[in-house]
Amino acid sequence: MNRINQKLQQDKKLLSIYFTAGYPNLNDTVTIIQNLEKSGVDMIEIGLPFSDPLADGPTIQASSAQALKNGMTTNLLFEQLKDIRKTVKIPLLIMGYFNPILQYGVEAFCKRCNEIGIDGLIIPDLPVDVYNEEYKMTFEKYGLINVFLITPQTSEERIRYIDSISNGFIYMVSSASVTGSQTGFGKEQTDYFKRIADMTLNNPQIVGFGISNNKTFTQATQHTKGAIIGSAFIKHLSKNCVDTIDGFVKSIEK
Amino acid sequence: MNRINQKLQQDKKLLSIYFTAGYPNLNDTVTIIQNLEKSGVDMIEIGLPFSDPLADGPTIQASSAQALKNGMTTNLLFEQLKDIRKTVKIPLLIMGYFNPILQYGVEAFCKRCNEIGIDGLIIPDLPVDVYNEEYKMTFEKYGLINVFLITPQTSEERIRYIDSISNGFIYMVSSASVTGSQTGFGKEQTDYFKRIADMTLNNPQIVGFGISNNKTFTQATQHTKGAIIGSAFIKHLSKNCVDTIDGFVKSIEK
Amino acid sequence: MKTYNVNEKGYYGEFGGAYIPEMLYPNVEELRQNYLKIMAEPEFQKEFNQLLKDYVGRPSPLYFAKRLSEKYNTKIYLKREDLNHTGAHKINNTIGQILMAKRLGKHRIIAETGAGQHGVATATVCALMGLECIVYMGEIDIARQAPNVARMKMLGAKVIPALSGSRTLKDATNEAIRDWINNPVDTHYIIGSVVGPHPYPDMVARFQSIVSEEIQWQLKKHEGKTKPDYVIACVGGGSNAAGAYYYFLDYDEVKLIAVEAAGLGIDSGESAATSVLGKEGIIHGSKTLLMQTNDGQIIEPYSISAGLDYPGVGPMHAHLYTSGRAEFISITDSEAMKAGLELCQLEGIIPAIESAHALAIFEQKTFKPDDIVVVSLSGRGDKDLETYINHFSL
Amino acid sequence: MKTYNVNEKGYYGEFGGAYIPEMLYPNVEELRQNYLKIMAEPEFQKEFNQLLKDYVGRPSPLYFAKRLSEKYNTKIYLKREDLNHTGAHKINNTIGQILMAKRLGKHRIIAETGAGQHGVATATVCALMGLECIVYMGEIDIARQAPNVARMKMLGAKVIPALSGSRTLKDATNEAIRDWINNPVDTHYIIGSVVGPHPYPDMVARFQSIVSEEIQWQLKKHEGKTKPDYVIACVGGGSNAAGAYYYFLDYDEVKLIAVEAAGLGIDSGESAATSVLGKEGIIHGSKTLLMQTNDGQIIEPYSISAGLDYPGVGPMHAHLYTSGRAEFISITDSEAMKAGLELCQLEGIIPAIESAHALAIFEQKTFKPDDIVVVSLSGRGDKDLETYINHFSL
Ligand SMILES: Cc1ncc(COP(=O)(O)O)c(C=O)c1O
Ligand SMILES: Cc1ncc(COP(=O)(O)O)c(C=O)c1O
Repeated sequence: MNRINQKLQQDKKLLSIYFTAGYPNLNDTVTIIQNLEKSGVDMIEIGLPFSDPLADGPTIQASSAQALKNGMTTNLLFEQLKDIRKTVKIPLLIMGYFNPILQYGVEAFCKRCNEIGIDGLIIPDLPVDVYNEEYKMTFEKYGLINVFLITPQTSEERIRYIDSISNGFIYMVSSASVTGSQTGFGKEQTDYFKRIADMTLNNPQIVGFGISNNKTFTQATQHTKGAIIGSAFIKHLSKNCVDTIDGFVKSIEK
Repeated sequence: MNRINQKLQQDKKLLSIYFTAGYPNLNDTVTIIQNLEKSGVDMIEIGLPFSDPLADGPTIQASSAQALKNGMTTNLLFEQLKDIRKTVKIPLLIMGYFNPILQYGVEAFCKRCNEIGIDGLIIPDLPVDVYNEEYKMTFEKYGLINVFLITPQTSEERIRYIDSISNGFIYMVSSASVTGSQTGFGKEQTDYFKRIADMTLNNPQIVGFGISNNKTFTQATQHTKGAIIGSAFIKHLSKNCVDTIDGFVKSIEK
Repeated sequence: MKTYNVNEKGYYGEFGGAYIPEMLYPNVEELRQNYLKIMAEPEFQKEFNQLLKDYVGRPSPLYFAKRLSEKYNTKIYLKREDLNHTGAHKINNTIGQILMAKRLGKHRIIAETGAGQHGVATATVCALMGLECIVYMGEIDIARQAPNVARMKMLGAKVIPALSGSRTLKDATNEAIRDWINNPVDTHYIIGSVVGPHPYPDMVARFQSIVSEEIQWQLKKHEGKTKPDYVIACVGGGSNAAGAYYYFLDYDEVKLIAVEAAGLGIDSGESAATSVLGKEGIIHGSKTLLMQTNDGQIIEPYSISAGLDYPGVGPMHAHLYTSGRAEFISITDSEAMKAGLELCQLEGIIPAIESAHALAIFEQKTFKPDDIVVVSLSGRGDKDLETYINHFSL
Repeated sequence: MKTYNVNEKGYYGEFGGAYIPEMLYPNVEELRQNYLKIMAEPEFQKEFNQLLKDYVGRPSPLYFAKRLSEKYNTKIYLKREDLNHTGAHKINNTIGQILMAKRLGKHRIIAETGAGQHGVATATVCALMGLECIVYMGEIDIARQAPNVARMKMLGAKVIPALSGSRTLKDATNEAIRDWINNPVDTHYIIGSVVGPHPYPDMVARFQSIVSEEIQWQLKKHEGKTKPDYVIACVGGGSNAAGAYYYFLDYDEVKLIAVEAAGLGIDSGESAATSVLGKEGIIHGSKTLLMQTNDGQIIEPYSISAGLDYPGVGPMHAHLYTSGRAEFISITDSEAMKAGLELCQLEGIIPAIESAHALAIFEQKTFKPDDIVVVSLSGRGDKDLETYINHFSL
């Protein structure tokens, strides 16, 4: 059973952390992953940087640009990760835009992920139907879970459809917005979390976008299985060294 | 008999000088006229300054602008000239654009000229036909000679027509150009002077535009009755005081 | 029958004529004797109309301005001369005159310009015909209409600054006339408005008359009738107004409104409202109304709009004013700027500041809900962007 | 039968589709389901055509460029989109999309812009309809197309600089997409070219197809036939080309030439010649050809022309390229500038630098004397004056 599915069965609210590979320094990738696991994080999304991350806000954009400037490439990331499973046990996902994956070759990319021990992919600009028709078999062949997004605007019908073709969790975008653009959750969002929860989907939901501290984490996970922190963590890294990751994670889960 | 006609009967080449009233100083008018007469000039054209002298080149334009700035007005000019005939005997003409005369009132203007002892008018933008139909009687009533211009482009037919309604001299523009824009006469001009001379008109011709020194004066008057100096004299005044007029005039007639 | 058109002698009532120095006589006379004959030639007509259509982009639309009409509770149509090639009505005239010049055998073209629109329109037709082009433009106008100066250069014209007087349109015209005096044989002077000696005012009005010719059939399509209740146009020299009025002149039921530039205000001493402040006189070869001192010196005008910054008005308009055929209204700089911005934001059209003067009428005068009001949108405001942006601190 | 048009799934051959984040799905899907239906409504057709005629000034002339034709010894017709209101073909699309947006109940409009022409065209239609308008524009483009920035401000639009990446069109597009993600309910995104996720490329091409629709009957009048031998257009995203090609796509006897910006030269590393330098990939929601590293990172393009400074090309054009239906030619900055100046001085028309790329073809390729060559003169050069003046030190 895929590490993601195992993790999802645990009876706890999951904390997942996103970071951009190659940021702040080109070779921080493994250290960050290890430190995150040590601090008790449940799951990690390794961002494959892209030149034009159109679903991301300024923080992740800037970290991606810096990572590329530092020299990050798809090959290098795989190289850095090749021994990761010798030390790290928690589920690892790669989150990236479709074009770099397409250029690498979707099958080659999936194969390499499988070899390394990556558990899933999040590709925001790979549409559900294209995945379903063209790439589902490849993903499954290499044991990769593909994670789809839903937003407050996604229709109930479409949510059920997405649920039907998901086999891990659903990435629930807290509010329709690019990453990093929320400062807290209001009634609208919590109603939305509850509405989805009440749909009793097959796949658990993990909330992303706008989680930055213990308060928003608690709100986000009241009706869901977990939450993902991205921009807030990148911001932390931009001001503090990788040794302080533990403090950051503890401040969320306190 | 009008002083102009008397002067034209003299058996000599006539030197006529144009100056702008009110330039260089507002009250130079009378002194300039007196000095010109003393120096042996035959005829004087007193320029009534106009804000928009469109047939004049930069030198006369600038002198007109300065004269207006100094405070010259039609009334003031008449005031300055009121006793001129007590000291000055040579023909005096006023040269000015039509609009200031129109505003003064053409009849009032002619009357005032007559009272003062002005002998003629040169109004470059009063067309021949308008003069003929509307103002001829008034001019004649006040004993004023109106002087018309011809240019190298004026047709023979029109020259004969202009000759027929002239009663003093014809102002022969040396070449089609605004004042002050020639630097010497070539074959084209002398051919033109000769061509007109060969027409044996009723009215003698006096050449204007482009006469600046003894050489051009001599060329211009070879086939004509005389010549008018304007810009060159203004230029002289702009650099020298009114006491030096004698020297300027002598340099032309030497 | 009363007529507001020119008579054979070149006069509109008591205004007009050709008060020119003898040096200009051969050129002006040649034009006078030939212009009507040439314009009537089928070959000329064909070439003129073809260029207006394929090159200028005529007919210019008669656009019903819905939101502006709603705001002022009347029916406002804009005659879109701003859509012409080069951005103003001026090109109608320069196309006509360049064809005229060619038939008269001229190969050197001069022009004066204020806003630069006429200069650009002249440079344009000279490029089109491969003729040399010299444009005189006041030093002040060169500064405030920089885009048009750049356009003239691109088109291969030589732009010569007029440095005398107020260094605006009047002085550029003086310089152009001086050039013509100096070049009497091979040069045609393309005057940019219904000013200057006869036959210019009539010739330019005829070339611009296409504007009201089109208004008639366009209005017929929109409203089922050929005649509006009002025709409104700004007046610098008066060419866009002449074009917009032309076929309505003899129909008193079509009310004509001429809008002049009041600058900082009629009584401020900084204005270009010729009809109110002017008296009969001679300017640039024509007897007309002009702003002048008691002594007959021409007063330096002022308007924020380079195209209206002129101390005279064409003789047709002087006659329309004294005869009462047209109503003359003055609009200040700031009223015009406000109206210009309003058109941008209600209709998505940036008008020339000249044209904005015409639009400002709606804050001054109330029209009936079913009045059909045609406004001559004489030009677009691309040349005026800097002035607008600075004025409103955008 | 071969077709070069879109299929039901939103693909041109293998290019196109809608590679969008889920956040955009509801909006894009709403559009996809409705655009053809809405466009087919008689009421929509009527309003669209009326505005194209009375507001935009269509039909734009098909002008036989006599002197240019003489110089290159062939028959050159210019399709005069430069005469449209706001000065380029872009307005055809924004008129269509604003009517679409209104019918979809949107009241906030966003757009990206490169040259600023699409931004101005969007700001214009928003003013016309009284809708809020936000335009994203690269910081570099804000500097090099200043007149258009001023125009957008006059029209009441908010211009937001894109500060990331190359700070040009690509980045402005990213920002616009981010805005749309953030405002999924009340906002319509008016894309300015035949790029983006399906149905945008097809919708924009349909709105621009008026260009070739007119060319057909206009050419019939001029030459007695509806089909030219060549249609030439510059390609940034490809909308003016799409419009000019549209009705000729399925007629192989009409040869299509697409002109891309070679910048400082194809091999200089400073270029925007997508078809030559690009590989299949995903940009802005569409699978197409784009300039990218081996790693799939998008390369920052370069062209002197802000409207061609884009690393991708619409999926229709990617297909026209790979299928060989259109010939693709690259033109450098300096070739384009020279062709632009030549048009000024031979025909009195100042072209946009984008359009000047299309005109530069005549120095590259020889046509037969009786070939009928239609060039899409996609816009006027008023926005580019400073660039021209500096380039030629005029
Ligand atoms: C757009 C525009 N409107 C009006 C005018 C004023 O000229 P006229 O009164 O001859 O129409 C100008 C002059 O440059 C102009 O550019
Ligand atoms: C005048 C002009 N032509 C061409 C283009 C390029 O766009 P497209 O390739 O979509 O026609 C632009 C873009 O701004 C433009 O302004």
